[in-house]
Amino acid sequence: MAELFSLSQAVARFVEDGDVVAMEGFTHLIPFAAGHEVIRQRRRDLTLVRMTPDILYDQLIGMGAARKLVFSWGGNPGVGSLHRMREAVERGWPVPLELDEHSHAAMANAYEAGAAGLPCAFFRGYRGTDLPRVNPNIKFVACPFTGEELAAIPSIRPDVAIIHAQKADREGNVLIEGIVGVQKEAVLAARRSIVTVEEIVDDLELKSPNAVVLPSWTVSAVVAAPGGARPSYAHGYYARDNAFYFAWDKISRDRNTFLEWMHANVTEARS
Amino acid sequence: MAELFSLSQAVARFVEDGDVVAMEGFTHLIPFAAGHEVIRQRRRDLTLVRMTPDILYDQLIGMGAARKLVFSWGGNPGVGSLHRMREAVERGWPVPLELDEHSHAAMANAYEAGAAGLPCAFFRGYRGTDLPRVNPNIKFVACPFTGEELAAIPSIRPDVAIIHAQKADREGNVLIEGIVGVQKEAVLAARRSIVTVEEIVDDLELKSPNAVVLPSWTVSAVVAAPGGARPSYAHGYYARDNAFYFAWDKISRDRNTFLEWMHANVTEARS
Amino acid sequence: MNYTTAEMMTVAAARALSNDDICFVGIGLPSAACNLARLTHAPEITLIYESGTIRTRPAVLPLSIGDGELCDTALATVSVPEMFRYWLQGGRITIGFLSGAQVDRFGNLNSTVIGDYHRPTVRLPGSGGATEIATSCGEIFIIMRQSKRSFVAELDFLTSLGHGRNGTERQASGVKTKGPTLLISDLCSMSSDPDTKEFVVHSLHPGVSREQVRENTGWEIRFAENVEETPPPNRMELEALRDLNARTAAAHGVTAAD
Amino acid sequence: MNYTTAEMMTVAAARALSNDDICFVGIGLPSAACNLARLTHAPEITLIYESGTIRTRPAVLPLSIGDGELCDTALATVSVPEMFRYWLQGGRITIGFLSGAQVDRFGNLNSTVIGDYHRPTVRLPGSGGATEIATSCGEIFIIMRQSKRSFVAELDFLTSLGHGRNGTERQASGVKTKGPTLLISDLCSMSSDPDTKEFVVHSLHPGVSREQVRENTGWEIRFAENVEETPPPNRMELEALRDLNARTAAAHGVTAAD
Repeated sequence: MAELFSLSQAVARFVEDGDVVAMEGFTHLIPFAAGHEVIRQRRRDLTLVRMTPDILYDQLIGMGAARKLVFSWGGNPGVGSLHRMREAVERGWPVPLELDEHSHAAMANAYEAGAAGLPCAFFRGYRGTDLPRVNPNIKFVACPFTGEELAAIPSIRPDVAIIHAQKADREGNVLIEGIVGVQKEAVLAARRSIVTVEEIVDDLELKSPNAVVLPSWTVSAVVAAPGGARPSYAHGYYARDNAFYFAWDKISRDRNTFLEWMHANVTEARS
Repeated sequence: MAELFSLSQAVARFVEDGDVVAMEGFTHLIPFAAGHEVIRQRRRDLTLVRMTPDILYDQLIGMGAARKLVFSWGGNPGVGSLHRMREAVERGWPVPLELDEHSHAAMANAYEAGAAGLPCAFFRGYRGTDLPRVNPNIKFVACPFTGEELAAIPSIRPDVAIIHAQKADREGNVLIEGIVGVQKEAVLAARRSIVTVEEIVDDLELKSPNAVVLPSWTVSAVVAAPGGARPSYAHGYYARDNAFYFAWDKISRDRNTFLEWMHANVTEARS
Repeated sequence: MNYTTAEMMTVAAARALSNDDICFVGIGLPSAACNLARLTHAPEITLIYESGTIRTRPAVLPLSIGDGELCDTALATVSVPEMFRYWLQGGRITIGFLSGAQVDRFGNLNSTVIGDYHRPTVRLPGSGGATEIATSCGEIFIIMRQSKRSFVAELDFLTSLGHGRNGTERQASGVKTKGPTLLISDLCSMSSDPDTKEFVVHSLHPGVSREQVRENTGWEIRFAENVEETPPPNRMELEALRDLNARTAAAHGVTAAD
Repeated sequence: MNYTTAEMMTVAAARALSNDDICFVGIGLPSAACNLARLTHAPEITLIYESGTIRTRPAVLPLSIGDGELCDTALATVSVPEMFRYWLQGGRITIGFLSGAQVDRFGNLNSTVIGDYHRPTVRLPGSGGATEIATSCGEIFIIMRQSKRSFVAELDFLTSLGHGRNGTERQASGVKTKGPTLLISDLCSMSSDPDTKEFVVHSLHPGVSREQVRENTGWEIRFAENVEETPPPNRMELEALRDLNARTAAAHGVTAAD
């Protein structure tokens, strides 16, 4: 059963040094508030998993929280590179970053397989490309009926999944709406999970019997964190702060500018 | 792009003798009207696929339309046996019925794999049971990372899928709501598809961005067939006629009573 | 209050469930027991039906696994592939509640055929969800009417794995979940012996003799060292069950099968 | 009307699309071309973004693949695993529209690294959806700015399979879809030779010489027997594109990258 926590309590209790952590969100509902709390609590040696690492992961990597990144597309969408991620990969600053790199199809299938309790995911992919040459986690298996070679990769089973959603009720049942990405799968695939929400309500007032819902007992901690996805957006609540995504390019180019910004806006800011 | 058809036109055009046909519906939204039209047009040698064959398939089998049944649970839910199916299996009347029998997990995964364009489905199943001994379509494959043995069965790729849904718009986009079963997967897995609907509307008026929708180009024919799921039910339109399910037990026990009922209520009835 | 053996069976099964359980519920006897638990001592129990309905709270018992009532009263309804992949196989269910046409001493179940598979004497409905419910849920409770025809020494067909035909196959084949731990009939309650995995009678329903149990069991049934008497249904339990059955009969327009 | 080479490129790409197409759309140049087609001659085209948005009709170009505008104007939005399983891998897309940092003569693309994979000179974003878009869509259109740095003889890394490093690997490895058939740059349009699978220039954009194309291509580029001149953007096309870009810039609170 999900319990209600403050953000600092939830991170203190459910995120440990060395954990495999998936903070998911596909442009939409990126859990910035929770990720910043992970930075404030100075977690180290994390393996960060995410299909589309963007600014939040750039911040975590630049602050030295991660030793490994599992991903399929890393960039500041529509703007350019992630300078902190590139510096960690290209120059090992502030700590070297190991990469476990996939395609979107592979990671989406690996989350799905994780949620489905399977040890690996099978899909039609990677044919004729170079990633299988550099990533030993990509194998091929023959269909026992047709002989067709299918790609296989280990399922994603994070120690902890962290997502942001629109709302939860007081029992801890969570509604996710709009571009739902792989957030439901990330939570179901993980051993522990933290869900920050825009608001906690008496009744989810679901408009469809087929709404995307995480029932209370699949979530470890529910945290009220209004605005917790900013500068990303929350469908029905607020829009994406595109100007900030452009601004990040300048902030993050230089180590010192980056550290100053993080100091002023994250580590010394109240959660 | 889905075209609008009358029921008789749709069946005439998209259902052929010898086809593999999946008429799906999980208690809810069973496509009785379309199935009855298949009987009226005297299709033969069909391979009928359905997780939960119930009265509609009992009628098709009793009328001699099928030579094979792919299924995972065959019965009149809450009432008892399917007498026509049993007589076809046990005594070959009116024609012998071959069985390709699975578990629900297997068929649900096989539909999912069919929709996903895969040649087979992988899942954790069938361990220690007798079905793999009598069904050569069940094999086991080792996970290339952990060595765990997973079950594999061929994906379901019907020649034609037939389902009933709540509504379609004039472009042929379809909304399914409530207990959605494997209907979306059946349509996406099939080469051709017929969707009967309670009503055709100007605007689907979706209440959720994540509603279960079949876009127009995934459907071959859309047919207005109000009440087309009776005696099954349509969420938001009408309730299940449970009394008829009980009545069917008596109607179907005896060959002649069955044939008379079919004559009076299906073959001589207007579509 | 007087009560029937069927009522005793359902009440005994309901008592085995708690607020913390996440139950995968089959139609018929399991559904009655699970909802009775919800309507009495376990109002927060989570019930899941394979039609995709999660945390459902039906006011009447469903006739079929996909009745509208299940969807109308559910927290959420998912597709059937999702139900079997994320929810059942995903290991999110604590208790699977099964029944069948035949059970053996190791809790293996048959719901496929009586007689030879290819030339059956009786063609039963088949597995439905049972095959993977039996291996994916944390543990399995079985509820069945007891007779020599249904409690058999040797299954005609093994649809759902209990502890295997010799009691050791489940563990040997690498299945990690507990399997059948409890079997409740209209005569008694049995639990699985931790060593042999054989079902052992630990409680006789009021008025039932050991002899009666033996006569209705197809194998040499064992009894626990201390066999208790099942407490009879109390007034609250019986009233809740009868109200549920009455509402169900009225809703379905017929007399319920039980 | 005057126009830029970037505008010519986007207009030429848009023209290649029709009402019947089901397009899997990448961010940036592909997104501009696909939406321009929708706003001009192909109003019924179906656009799908990997964020799960199906048949979307954005009024402004998304900055990221999961912008709210895509969901708000879509027929439906599905989860990302469903998008990649049922929609892309399921074979329901007629055209995948890709770009990359490097392309070779056989339409193979690199969006992973410049230099050695383990010690890259430039770490690019990576595959995203591209790897499986390249093999699962009916055919692939590529849109890229042309230069010797981007149109290379040998890719540093093969992220997305075109016709393979020798033009035959695609078919040899059993991939059934067509692969790259069209490449549109700011200088010209190329199509895949049916035999050799090599990209051949079939149309030069107005004012562009063969020499210019050669100077901006890292391999010995071939020209079709009859090379046409691409019709310049007409007024309707340019106005639609400029309106779209203006709306986009206003919505994002910044000047668009192009």
